[in-house]
Amino acid sequence: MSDWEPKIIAFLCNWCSYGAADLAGVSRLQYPPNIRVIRVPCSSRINPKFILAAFRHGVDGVWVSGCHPGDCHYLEGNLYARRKFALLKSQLEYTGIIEPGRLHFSWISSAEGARFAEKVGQVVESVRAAGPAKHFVKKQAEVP
Amino acid sequence: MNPFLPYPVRIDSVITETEDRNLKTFTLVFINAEDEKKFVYVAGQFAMLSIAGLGEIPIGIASSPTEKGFLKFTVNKVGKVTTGLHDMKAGEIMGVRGPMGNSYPWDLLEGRNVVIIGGGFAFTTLRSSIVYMIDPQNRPKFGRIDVVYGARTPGMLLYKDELAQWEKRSDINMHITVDDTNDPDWKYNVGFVPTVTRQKAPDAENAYAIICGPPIMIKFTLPVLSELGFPPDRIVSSLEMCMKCGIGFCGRCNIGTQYVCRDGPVFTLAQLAGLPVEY
Amino acid sequence: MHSYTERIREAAKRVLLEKRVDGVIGFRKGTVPFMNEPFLALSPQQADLLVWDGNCAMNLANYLPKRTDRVAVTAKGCDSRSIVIHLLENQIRREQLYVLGIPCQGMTDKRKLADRLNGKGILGVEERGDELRVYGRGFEYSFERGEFLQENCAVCEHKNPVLYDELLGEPVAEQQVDRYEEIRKIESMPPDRKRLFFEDLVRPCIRCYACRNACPACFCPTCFVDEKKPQWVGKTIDPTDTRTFHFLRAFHMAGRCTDCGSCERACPVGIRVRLFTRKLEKEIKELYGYEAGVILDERPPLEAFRPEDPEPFLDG
Amino acid sequence: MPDICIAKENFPELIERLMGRYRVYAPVERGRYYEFAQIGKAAEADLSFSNTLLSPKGLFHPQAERMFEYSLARDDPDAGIVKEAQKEFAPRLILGIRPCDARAFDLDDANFDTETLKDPWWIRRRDATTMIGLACDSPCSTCFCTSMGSGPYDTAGLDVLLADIGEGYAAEVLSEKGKAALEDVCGSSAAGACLQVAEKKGAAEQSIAAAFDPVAISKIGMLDLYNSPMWEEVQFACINCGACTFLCPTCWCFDIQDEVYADRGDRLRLWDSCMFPLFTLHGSGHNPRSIKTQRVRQRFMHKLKYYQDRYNRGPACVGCGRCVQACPVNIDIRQVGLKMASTVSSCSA
Repeated sequence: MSDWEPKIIAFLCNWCSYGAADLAGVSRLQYPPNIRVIRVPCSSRINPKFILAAFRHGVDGVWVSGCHPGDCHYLEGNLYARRKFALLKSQLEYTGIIEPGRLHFSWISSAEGARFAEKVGQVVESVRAAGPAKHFVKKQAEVP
Repeated sequence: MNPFLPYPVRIDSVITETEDRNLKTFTLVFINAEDEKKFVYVAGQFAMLSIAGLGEIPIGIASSPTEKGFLKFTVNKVGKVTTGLHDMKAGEIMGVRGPMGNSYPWDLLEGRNVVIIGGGFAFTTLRSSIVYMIDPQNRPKFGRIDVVYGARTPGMLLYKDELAQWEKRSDINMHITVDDTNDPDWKYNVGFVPTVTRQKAPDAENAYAIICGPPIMIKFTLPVLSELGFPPDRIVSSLEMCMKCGIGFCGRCNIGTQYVCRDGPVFTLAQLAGLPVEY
Repeated sequence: MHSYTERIREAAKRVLLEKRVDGVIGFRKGTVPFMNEPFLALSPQQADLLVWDGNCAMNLANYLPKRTDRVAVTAKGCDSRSIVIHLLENQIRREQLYVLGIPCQGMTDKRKLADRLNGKGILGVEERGDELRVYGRGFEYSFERGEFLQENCAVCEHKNPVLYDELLGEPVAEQQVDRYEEIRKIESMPPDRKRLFFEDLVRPCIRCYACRNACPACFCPTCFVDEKKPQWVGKTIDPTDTRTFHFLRAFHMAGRCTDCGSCERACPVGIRVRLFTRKLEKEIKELYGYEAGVILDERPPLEAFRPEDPEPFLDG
Repeated sequence: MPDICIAKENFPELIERLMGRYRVYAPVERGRYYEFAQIGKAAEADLSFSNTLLSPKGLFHPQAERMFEYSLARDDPDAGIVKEAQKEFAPRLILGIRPCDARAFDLDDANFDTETLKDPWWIRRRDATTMIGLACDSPCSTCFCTSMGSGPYDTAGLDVLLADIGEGYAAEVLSEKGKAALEDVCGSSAAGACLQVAEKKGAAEQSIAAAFDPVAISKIGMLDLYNSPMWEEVQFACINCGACTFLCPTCWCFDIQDEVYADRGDRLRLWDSCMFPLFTLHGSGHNPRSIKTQRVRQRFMHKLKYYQDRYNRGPACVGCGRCVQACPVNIDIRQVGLKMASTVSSCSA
């Protein structure tokens, strides 16, 4: 148990948070290595199916990061996404599919490398506190 | 014997058949020699190709029972399993389950003239049939053999080397055609299969026609065969259906009372006339 | 005979004879207690088969998408709201529709009655005003129908159709009720309890998709459960698969569900699937002040935004 | 003809003894419904049930079943080779199954147990199972077993049939398996109960209304039925869910799916339904049954016509009425059967 490290999928918007990850990298900022990045064209590309699929496959946490509202490359993508995220997070916690602390959202622009690195740390710590995901992981179908 | 359990096979070779790279021929070799002995098949039958982790697909057997030591399947890339198969390489392990279905009616075909009409990638079990019939042991059992085979372009024809060899033989009359070509070296026919069939007008006397191809080709060729004098009970076709078990258990491939996997896939036109048009 | 039955038949015959529509979608008398069958009357003669009573719960908006003809449809409050959603989502054109609005007095819940009778086989049921008479081998009871309304009807705030061409009765009184008492109870459970609660809830699921298909708002050409590349949800009855199915099914209904109760009524194993959709309904009402299918000129909430929308999903 | 009578007060003891030799499945109350489940003590079995919500077909043909398993690990020499999954087929006994449901297994044998091809899991479960049926004395209003060649006291597919005679059960032993199950039972002679059982049987049969005549359907041409305009009306209400097929004791159609979990995987067999468009969808996108009318027609034609024509052993329906009860839109097979039976044949078939 002691050597368990949280595994986190990070869906990063190509136009901002992904750039922020790059900036954090070239700025030699340190952050925990627990995230696996999936680049998406916009935070509104996130379909609830993606997040459920990630948890089903056994990740301990999911983090979605996009542009600040008002700064969307496609003008309004993240404004639509906000409503989806609000409902998605409350519904996932309401139905007990995930515990609080496993699903994170943030807005980080491509200029905010330091904030990116800091946020990774916060997400990792939060997921670490939630512990290894156990309940919504499909290991093998429970069938005869 | 569990009829759902595939025989393990190794992919011996993979050949890209067509210029669009969507058709590949896989030569498979049984890992256990005794399995090959159990896999006794006839031209016109099919098998379920099994890929662990992806699933199974029904594919017509393209090799002939006269060819020993391997099985050949030509597979079009359409769905999840076929795409996965196209990504596989020689040496990899997969599975084969079968043989399945009836076959072309070889007991009825003996002593007859045979007209084979094929289009596009539906030429696989027809290849099996041709190789079977022109085998020196079998050739005397059949009369005249005519083959009309068409594809969109020369690059879309399957088994090009073999077609060229068969063209040179005197005991089989090849009528290869393409819908269109600007290849100056193309020395065969140009035109759709129904047209070429009418031009070559194979004699219906004492003859059976075996026809496999896209629905549109079949639709326009059947009237030509009628004109030439082929009665419905001497026109034979092979159907395709979504299948899961291949042995008549899973229930999805029926046309009326008939399961295409077990009672077919080969039906005469006369048989199909008595069934719902649900294929 | 229910007073609406006569009016529906009269209106149906009239619109058919006037050639205003090609058919009338309503209900015909069912073959088992508490069931009527959705029915398309194509002639005045067939219109005489149309009936109305407390067993017309199936949401008839389900039969409208992709129609090319002109149809009349009997619509309760919830049906009419689902029709509004269809119009907003371009599933049918308003010109094709002739809505026979029915102020609804609620639908009977056969499961509640079965519980009251301890599973005794009910052979027949009769409605006389507010009275419900049920009988079977060696028993006959009379109940007040109001006690046996479907749960969604008991907390319904839109009994009267919101859209119609003709209203077939006097509007009924609307009620103000607390629709979310049970939802709040679940919200207040600790995470583990919530998980166990919903695991238990969907455990009997046999993946027959009756809930999905009974829903008028379900009309995707390819449902997410049928997608293969990639396959988002397994087809087994493993808890992870059934929970994924129910979660995503409900989520697709966010802002579009009118709480008609068809899903719950259709479920052959009695899963209370509205516990998923009602939470979404509550959130949407609280966050965006939106109620599905009530206003014709506002996009559903997930197709819209306001600059000042709250961001409760952000950390801290 | 019953062979022995077993007093109800001795029945729990009998169940306990059976549990020593078999895994015993019996109707168990689950809130509003009953289901067949393996019992851990005699008191769990509740024979006062009417029938189970789901048919017991899952005991032989589970909704999801692991057929094979395989490794996908790169360093495993057997990777990619599909192997039999280990399963248990220890003797088991189903207590209290209704005659209609037991007959359904006989009907499904025509599909799974043929001369040339045999479904290994079906066969092994059938072989391992002894079925003690319980005759029906208060059939539901939706029951129509007598019209389907079955009945509340039907013995088809059973090893023992129990009839409730008040203070006890009169047991009719129908097979060697049944004899073995009851070998150490001390009961009294059933001679005195014969008349009572016959009377109850008559009364139960009388209480079931006639539905439609499957023989009439078998005589009408397949294409006449297939092309009948009736299907347009029948299909209208259908929402294409699978409730009817999943609750049906005779519906056997299944799907085969591979599931991968990291470096290993399973090949699963899962219930499927002719009501789902995906059931017949070709890889190419073509679908021979793409519209609802075709799928609704397939279900009824398969049960009441194709099966009859193919196997000449009556319809693939036992008249349990589950589909009538569960259909969310009240499509009633009894009405559909009547319509089919009155279809005009274009030729004397």
